[in-house]
Amino acid sequence: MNIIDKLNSKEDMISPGISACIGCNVELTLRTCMKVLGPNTILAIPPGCMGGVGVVGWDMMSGANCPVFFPLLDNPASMLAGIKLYYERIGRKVNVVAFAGDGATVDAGFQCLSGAAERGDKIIYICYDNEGYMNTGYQRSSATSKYSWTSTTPVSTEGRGGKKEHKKDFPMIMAMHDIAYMATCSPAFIQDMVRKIEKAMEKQEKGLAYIHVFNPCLTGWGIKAEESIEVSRLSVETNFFPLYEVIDGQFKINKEYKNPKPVKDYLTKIKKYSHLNEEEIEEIQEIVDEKWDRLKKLASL
Amino acid sequence: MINVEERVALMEFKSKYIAPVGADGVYVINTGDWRTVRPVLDQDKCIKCGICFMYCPVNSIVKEDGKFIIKYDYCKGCGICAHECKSDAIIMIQEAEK
Amino acid sequence: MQEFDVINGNKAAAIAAALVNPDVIAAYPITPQTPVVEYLTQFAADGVLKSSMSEVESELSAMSVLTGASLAGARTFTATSSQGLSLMYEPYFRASTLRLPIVMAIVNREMISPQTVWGGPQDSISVRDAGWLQIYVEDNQEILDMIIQAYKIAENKDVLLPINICYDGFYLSHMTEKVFIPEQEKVAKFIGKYNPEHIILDPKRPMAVDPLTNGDLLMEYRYKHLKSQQNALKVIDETDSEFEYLFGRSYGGLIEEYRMEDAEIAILVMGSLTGAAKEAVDIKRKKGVKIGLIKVRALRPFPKERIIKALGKIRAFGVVDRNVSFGWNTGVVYQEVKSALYESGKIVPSVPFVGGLGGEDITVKMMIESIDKINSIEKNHNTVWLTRE
Amino acid sequence: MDGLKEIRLHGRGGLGTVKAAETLVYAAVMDGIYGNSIPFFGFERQGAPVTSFVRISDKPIRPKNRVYNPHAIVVLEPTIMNAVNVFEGVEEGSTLVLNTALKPDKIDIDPKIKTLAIIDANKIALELLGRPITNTVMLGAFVKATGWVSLKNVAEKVEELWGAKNREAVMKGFEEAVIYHLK
Repeated sequence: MNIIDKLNSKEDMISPGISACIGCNVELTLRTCMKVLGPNTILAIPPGCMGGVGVVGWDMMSGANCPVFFPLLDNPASMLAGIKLYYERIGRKVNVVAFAGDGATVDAGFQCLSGAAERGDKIIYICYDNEGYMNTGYQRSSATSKYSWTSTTPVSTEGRGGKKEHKKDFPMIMAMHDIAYMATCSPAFIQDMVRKIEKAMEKQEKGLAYIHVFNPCLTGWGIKAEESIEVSRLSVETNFFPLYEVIDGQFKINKEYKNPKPVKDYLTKIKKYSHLNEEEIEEIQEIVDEKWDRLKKLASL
Repeated sequence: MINVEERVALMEFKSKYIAPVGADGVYVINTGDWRTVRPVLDQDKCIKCGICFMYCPVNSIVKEDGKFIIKYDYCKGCGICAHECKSDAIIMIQEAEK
Repeated sequence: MQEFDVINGNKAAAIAAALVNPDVIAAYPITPQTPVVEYLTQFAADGVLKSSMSEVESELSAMSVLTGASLAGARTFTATSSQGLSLMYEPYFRASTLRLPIVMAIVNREMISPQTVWGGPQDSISVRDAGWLQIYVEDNQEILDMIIQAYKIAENKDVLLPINICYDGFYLSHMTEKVFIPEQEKVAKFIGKYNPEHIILDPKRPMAVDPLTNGDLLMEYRYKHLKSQQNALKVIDETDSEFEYLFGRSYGGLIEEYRMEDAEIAILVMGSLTGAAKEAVDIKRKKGVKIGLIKVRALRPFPKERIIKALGKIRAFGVVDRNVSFGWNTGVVYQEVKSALYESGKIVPSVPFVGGLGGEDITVKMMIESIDKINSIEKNHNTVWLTRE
Repeated sequence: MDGLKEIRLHGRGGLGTVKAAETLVYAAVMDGIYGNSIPFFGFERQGAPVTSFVRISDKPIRPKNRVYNPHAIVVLEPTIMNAVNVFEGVEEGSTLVLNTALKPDKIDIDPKIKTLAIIDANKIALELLGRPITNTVMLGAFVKATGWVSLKNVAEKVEELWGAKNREAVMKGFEEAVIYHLK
């Protein structure tokens, strides 16, 4: 079955009307992932955009058609581990899944996630990385990329500033935990995403499966709604966010371009980088090239 | 002055749960109301590639009888479908002009 | 005849957990609770304990794993102390507001600073308003018996709240004495099965756990939570009676009264220092002082009615606290007792004592001096600090 | 047994002082009387002075306190007496069980001590166990000096914990301890 018919045949697990921003590609990512995961899933939505837009629910109503709950910002992986332990104990196969932002993953929730990865808790952890705390405006996280404007890494009136530090390379950090499965995804590459979620479902029986989705935030970053997918695609085509997976320690690059587009093509689509000068753009290009070379080396091992 | 007994009786009545759970159905926001521009699909130009279906964030495009149809109940009018369409089969029109 | 062993308090706690055999255990070692984790993992390695164990990376995760497991329908157990309890504060509060009947032993240890690892219930007392039930015990037998009772209390349909069984670090955790060990089948029969009906994460019964909730509805949940705390008053007393019927040991439920029948003055205590106080009461009784003792066992829910009743005829009382209430210059139990009495309309002179902090000993001699002080007051007295000679 | 007996054990980290205290409690319970023990709480480090408290009584024991006025003092290692005042708070008419190779007249003993048990536990432990771990030898000597718990139950628990060689150490401690009644 082709990808369109496959997705068309699946039930939408999320409430048809949630209050995500117009054009939000996280909403797309969530609906797509949940179609693949299906109704035999317990879904954790920690504080973050998807919690804020009503995916867990409101008052006495649910935001999803499957069991869904709010873990804390700092404990999604541990709560899921507990759920899974019990289902394993009673011999029932259930997908136990976190859909968490970068704040709940690379910052506050990192300790729990690292612990669950080390213990091999049999859960699926999906991080939607929109490079900051979007539910509360747009504050920096350790996933925010260098020179990004955020409300806590401001740009001076002279036009200088943004975040001074590098983006934490979280997919690599998770891969180095030697977990059962690690993959990066983009909402511009739905077929690739669907395959990786299916792979995670298969691999979860061996241990933790981690999926890192790069989701450009229209509102926080300053992107036109209709360019939501185009900018996501550019992040991959420029090697800013390469698509790769790590299966049982083997790195595999999923999208490789003979002539990757200059990272400038990506940066200039996004308002949070509008203060960047040529040198800074050049520096980001160098960072991207270095990281790509490293990934290539890992994939050649 | 609020009658405490009555008030308590009302509180007891509101939810049958003792813990905060949502089990009274699905919470739905009428996001169709948000739309200021509306996508319109020209079936003659459509090459049935499904790109619009695949990228619609709100799941408002469905495939029925081999055709792609835009449902407007929850469509927020983001324009991704029109922007991504390879064959220019979708145009965005102002809701006010429809 | 019942089987017994000669064990320390931590082993008593671990054996109690093994007798209950909960579905999921997650714990992180911290002094002086560490041996509990060691015993549990050893029991699991030996096949005595059949629980699913998670060797978590912190207390935050210990409580989080249990919250998840409990939401899936599991019976759970953990133990912690002091800084570990502080670290789990966020999921700790939430376990009660989600109404999850998790059982956690707290091996009471003083809070830093200054750096300390020794006893004192400042840790659990500081979180008394987080919605859990809290019971404080006096000896190793009571640790074991109360961890078993805890499941029956917490899982009662009129309660459905998590519960702490609190015991003093080192003074009980590392103290060795004789402890009777009940039969596993009898324990299983006593506590029954846990079937969550109020909250569950199960694809067969989809529901949202903890959706965003309006203030008016939140008030309703709080109202019900407070009510269930009050329901627990009855359940704790009843459970004590049922336990006595099956196992032959009773602790008096919410409070234990000692020589209170004709008492004119009373000393109130909590935890392991009760033994020294009872000894002092006997000594003073021999000298004609009509002193009685109340051991406060339940701090949450606070046994207001029973304390009012027990103190009905006394002319003065004192409370020995091994903790402080910052901003009040007294211990916490003293405040609680005083508030309870205010409702009875019977206002008698009282004196707060604070001592034994950070593992300091409260000796029989100190207790005798405290009783003498209580006997002498004619009006309320400022806090007396029980310090070394 | 007449009334409550309070005992203080002085050892060093690694000598099994706490375990020895627990063994006395176990023996008391098996004898049909009561006992409890509390270690002096510190960070246990090999070689550092360690104290453990034991109470034995024919009635249930309620206080969960340290021992301040012991009726018996057990010193598991001779050099402890240089580092710690083992006689602190000692009751009139008490018993001292001392690991030493010295004769009584060479030892500085508090006048409140009326019974003295001396044993060269290091020598016995080295011979029997190959290591100067004296706790089991000292338990035997303690039983001989006080008679507060039965040799049989101490020996049984020791064998359960550490094997037959240590049982032998208890016996040897009992046999070879020399008891002096002081004025």
